[in-house]
Amino acid sequence: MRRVENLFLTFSILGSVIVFALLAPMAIIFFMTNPIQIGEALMDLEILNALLTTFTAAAMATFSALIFGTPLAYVLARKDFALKNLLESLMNVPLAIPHSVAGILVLLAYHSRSSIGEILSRIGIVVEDSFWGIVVAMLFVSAPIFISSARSGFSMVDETFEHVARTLGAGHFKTFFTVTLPLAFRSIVSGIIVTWARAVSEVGALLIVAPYPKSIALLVIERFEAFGLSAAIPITALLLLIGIIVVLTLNYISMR
Amino acid sequence: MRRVENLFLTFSILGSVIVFALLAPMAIIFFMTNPIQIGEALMDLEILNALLTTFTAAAMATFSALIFGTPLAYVLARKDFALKNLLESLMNVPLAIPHSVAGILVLLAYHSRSSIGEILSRIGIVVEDSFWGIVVAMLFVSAPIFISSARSGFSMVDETFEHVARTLGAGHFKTFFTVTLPLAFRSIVSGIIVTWARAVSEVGALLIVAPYPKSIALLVIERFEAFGLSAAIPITALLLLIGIIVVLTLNYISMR
Amino acid sequence: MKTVSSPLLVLKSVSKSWREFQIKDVNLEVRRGEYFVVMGPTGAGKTLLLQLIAGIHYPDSGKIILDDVDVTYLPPERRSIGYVPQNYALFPHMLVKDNIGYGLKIRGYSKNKVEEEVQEISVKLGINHLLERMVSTLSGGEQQRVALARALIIKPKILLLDEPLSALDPETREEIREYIKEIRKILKFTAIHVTHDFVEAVDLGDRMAVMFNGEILQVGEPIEIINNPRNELIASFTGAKNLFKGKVIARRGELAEIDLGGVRIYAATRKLGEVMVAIRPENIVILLEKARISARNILEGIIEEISEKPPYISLKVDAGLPFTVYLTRNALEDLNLTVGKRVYLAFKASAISVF
Amino acid sequence: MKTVSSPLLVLKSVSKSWREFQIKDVNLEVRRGEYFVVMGPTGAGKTLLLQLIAGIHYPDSGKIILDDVDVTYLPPERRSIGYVPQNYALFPHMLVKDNIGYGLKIRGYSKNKVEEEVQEISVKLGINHLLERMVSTLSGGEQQRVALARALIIKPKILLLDEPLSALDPETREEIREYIKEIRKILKFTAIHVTHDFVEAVDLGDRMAVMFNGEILQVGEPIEIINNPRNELIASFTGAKNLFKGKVIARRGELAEIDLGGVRIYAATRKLGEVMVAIRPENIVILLEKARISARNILEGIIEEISEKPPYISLKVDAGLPFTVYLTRNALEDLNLTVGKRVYLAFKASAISVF
Repeated sequence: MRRVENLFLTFSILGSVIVFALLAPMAIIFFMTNPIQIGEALMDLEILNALLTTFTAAAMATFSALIFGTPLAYVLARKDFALKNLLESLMNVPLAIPHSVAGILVLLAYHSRSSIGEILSRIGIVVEDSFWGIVVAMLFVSAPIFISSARSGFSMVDETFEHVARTLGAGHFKTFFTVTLPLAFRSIVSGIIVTWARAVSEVGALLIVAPYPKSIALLVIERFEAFGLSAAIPITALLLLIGIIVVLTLNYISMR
Repeated sequence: MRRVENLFLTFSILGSVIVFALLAPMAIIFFMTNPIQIGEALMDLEILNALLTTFTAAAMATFSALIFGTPLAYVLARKDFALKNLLESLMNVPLAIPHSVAGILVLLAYHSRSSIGEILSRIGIVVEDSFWGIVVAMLFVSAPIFISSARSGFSMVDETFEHVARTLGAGHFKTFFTVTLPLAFRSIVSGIIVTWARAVSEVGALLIVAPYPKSIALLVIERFEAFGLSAAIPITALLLLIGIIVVLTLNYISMR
Repeated sequence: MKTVSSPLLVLKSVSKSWREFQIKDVNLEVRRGEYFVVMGPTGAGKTLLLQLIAGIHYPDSGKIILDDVDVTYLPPERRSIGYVPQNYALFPHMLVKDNIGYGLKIRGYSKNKVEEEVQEISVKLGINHLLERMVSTLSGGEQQRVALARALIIKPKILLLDEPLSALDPETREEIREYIKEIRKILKFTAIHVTHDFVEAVDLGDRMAVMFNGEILQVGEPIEIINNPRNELIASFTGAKNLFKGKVIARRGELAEIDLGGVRIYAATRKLGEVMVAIRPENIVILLEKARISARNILEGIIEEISEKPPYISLKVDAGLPFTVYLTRNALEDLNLTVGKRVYLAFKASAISVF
Repeated sequence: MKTVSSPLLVLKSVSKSWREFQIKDVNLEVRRGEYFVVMGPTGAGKTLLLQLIAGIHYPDSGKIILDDVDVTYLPPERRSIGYVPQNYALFPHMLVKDNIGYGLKIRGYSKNKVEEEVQEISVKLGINHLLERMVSTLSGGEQQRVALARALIIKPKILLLDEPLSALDPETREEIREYIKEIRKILKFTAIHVTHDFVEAVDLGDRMAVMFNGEILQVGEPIEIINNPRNELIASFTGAKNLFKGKVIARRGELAEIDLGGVRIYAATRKLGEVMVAIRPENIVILLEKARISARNILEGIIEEISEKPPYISLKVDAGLPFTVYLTRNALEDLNLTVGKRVYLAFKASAISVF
């Protein structure tokens, strides 16, 4: 007779508590709504506008992280310099503070009468209650994620590939774009997805920096406060679906 | 004459844009406040209460994640079963949805008139506007982080250690506690810290599930909305300091 | 009476498939006090076999009897087995002494008692200078000794060694092989030793089993298997190595006189006591008459068999012991060698491997 | 005139320290068309030396002149150097053909032109059947060939090979060694080949340098270095291996007659053309008179030197070529061997390594 493995049995029972706690809320919502309601939510102009605002702002924040974070990540992966470690740690601080605190920090640094904000406003970027405010707040809380992901991606690319490419006549830039970047591609792509999802998920910093224009996360709160729990269900189900798609896409990328 | 490495120069300049964007807001706040103001913030009874509430709730959420998530992580690391991959993906969904949506999901599943909430209320756990609500909301958004960290920690422990311990007479549980857990200790500890920090940082879900009792992240918003930006500065500086300590502690753990 | 003479370990048609490894219908008996070697190539399922005996995996079918008890589905902690895996798996979060004492501490021995026994076995195994060391500071050979101490302190019914020498450099390998022989004399344990190296099998094994593809193909004393390999596969794996067991009986400077059971040879070695001797078939010269030659060993023998061993010709020569010699066809024809012919085998004392 | 006869590559007191590796005041000249081997143990700084020549690192001091141009601080892409690192570093995100064509594509060649040249070099190097393959599906030997093609297609001034054979199994190693000789005949490139293996140095090198601890200790033809090692360190590394270069001049079945420059020996090999021959000093027997013996090779010679080589005695015997023989002291005394004595060296055709 085969012995039951007590430990795995006990641990599975214990573990299923947290599995249940995490998955039950997601399962329940799909029993409380239906595809028609979700479809209707998609026809709601206010929802559509908020979605558009959020996704565009998140995309711009992610794009900024990509444009400036990728070179930074490469330098961090390839060069050693004094206090590099401290610098990397400090750049992760936005992930370790309350999101409302992140909002205060962003507003304080970038509002239109601050020294930086004044310069920004000259090129038309004002953060208070503006689309740009959403972008900057999202960037602050999500860029560290992108930088970590890209950096670890670059670290995994053997430098020898770059050495060979250069002896073959490719300059440093050409080598980066034809060899290094393609080899770190997967990490960059999953970095982009996670960063975008983190930007979309933000509430606290947006409440401080730019409650208007209405982003989707804030619209959920508004609907909930104005019309109660049931009014928020279709939009919640819609956003949950998007979240599930994001997570499964990431899983697919890491599996390949 | 040594050639300047153009690429690293260009990339450092590009990268410094995002370094500046992330670090400037943190630096600026320390110019706008001083240790006395931060000290005064710590004497503010409302702030102290909110800090106490938040830290305790975050600790309880983290503790729950530890108690139930550790066994789960071990099972995930050691056993293969159908749809394991899907399960692991779905458990990360709370990280990929707007925090307000997470709040709606939690409230919907656990409010006192829901089927689960009714059972919980019999043992005294009501989530609406209660300390327990804060704990549950924090657990929902932070537990996935702990589970991932612990799971990767367990995966890195060679099973052979466990095999040897068992031939030496240790039962499966004793083996887990004397061999496996100590060897995964570092991952567990950094998991605890990151999970706790994530719990403290939450705003969106708390706004939905339990705006009262006042947690520190919401107090920041309240102060900001009631008295303006400057009123929020000392408390922001205080929380930023805590965030910096958390990040440096993590760095220290991973360096050892 | 029956209990004492019954085999310590019996495997009855044990089968198991796990990942890419397989054990197919294995029947095996290991006697009390015996050093039993299981030899086979990588992937033969040797490690899986040990893990079945240890209880780390359970067989799909068949029975495992240890000390007259059916342990087939008993968990490892209830079998009393010493297991030394290939990488030793010393616990990196414990000092050497805590590694060695782990099995006793888990049994609830008092701290003093554990310390005492750790001290005792460490002295016996010559590792008491290592007790306060961190595991990460040990060399490969030291790790191996500590792993042995940790497994032996619980006085296991049987000690399982998974390729114990493969992770070591050649010198340490030889040292640990001698070491195992030494501690066996002191502690008199029963062991199963898994390896892909025929030399280990011959040197250490009282008996051995040859394993291919999850099946046991032949069991017997090493010398038996060399002389009568059951099939070509086994023969090719054991190789024609002129491998003999012997004893150093006298020395003349660098030269040792070794008795191979009747036949005496000279080899350049500083070893004493029981040794293994190997002479490669390419390094034996055949003479038709005794000549003034620098080769220290000249044995008279009779050609028993001549066969093809491309690109060479292989001779079997009975010179008290069965020797294999490789020649070119050319040499064969030149010297007119035929079965039954009396010849002299000459080989240099310096061309003999002694271990 | 001067340009043509000047060395292709000159290193002038080049020093560099990088991580745990060092290059100390290295002076070196590599001639046009030459196959130059740098031999030294692991950690000698051989890879760093190649990387300085390739421009991957810049020296702390000293000069590097390539084809009469000071390239000391020129970036790698402006040196025209072919670099084959130890792990080959084939780009895993490109097909074999795109790997080979990379250097031309980067130079802005048209797609057709690139394809044409890739085809041409692949045919020459015998790898055109691999062109559509994924890099990850190639064997070690195939990877090596592709890496060579990728480096050679740009017609580099010099080809740098970093331990090109060390990652391969022994058989493939020999195959690739022959392959390098072949393609050298076709493409006539200049090369620096870094290795820790003396056999490679002797087999492939027109000239060689011996490197220890970042310093070049001796430069010269391999045979020169064997016969006159500048110090004990070099001597110990080159070893007394009775290593000779030769040519197969006739065959008798499995037996090849090899001319080692005057001295002819027989060896069991199927090789043709230029070969390397090694006879281990332990495998040579000394006879005082010619006897009827199975050893195919009996060379007459005179003992030139007798020295201690614990645990043996080492004889240097001039038998047309300098042979080293190891004996036991016992044999030495028995046969009454002294310097100047005429002896016969006997060794079996089957005991010779030919490669």
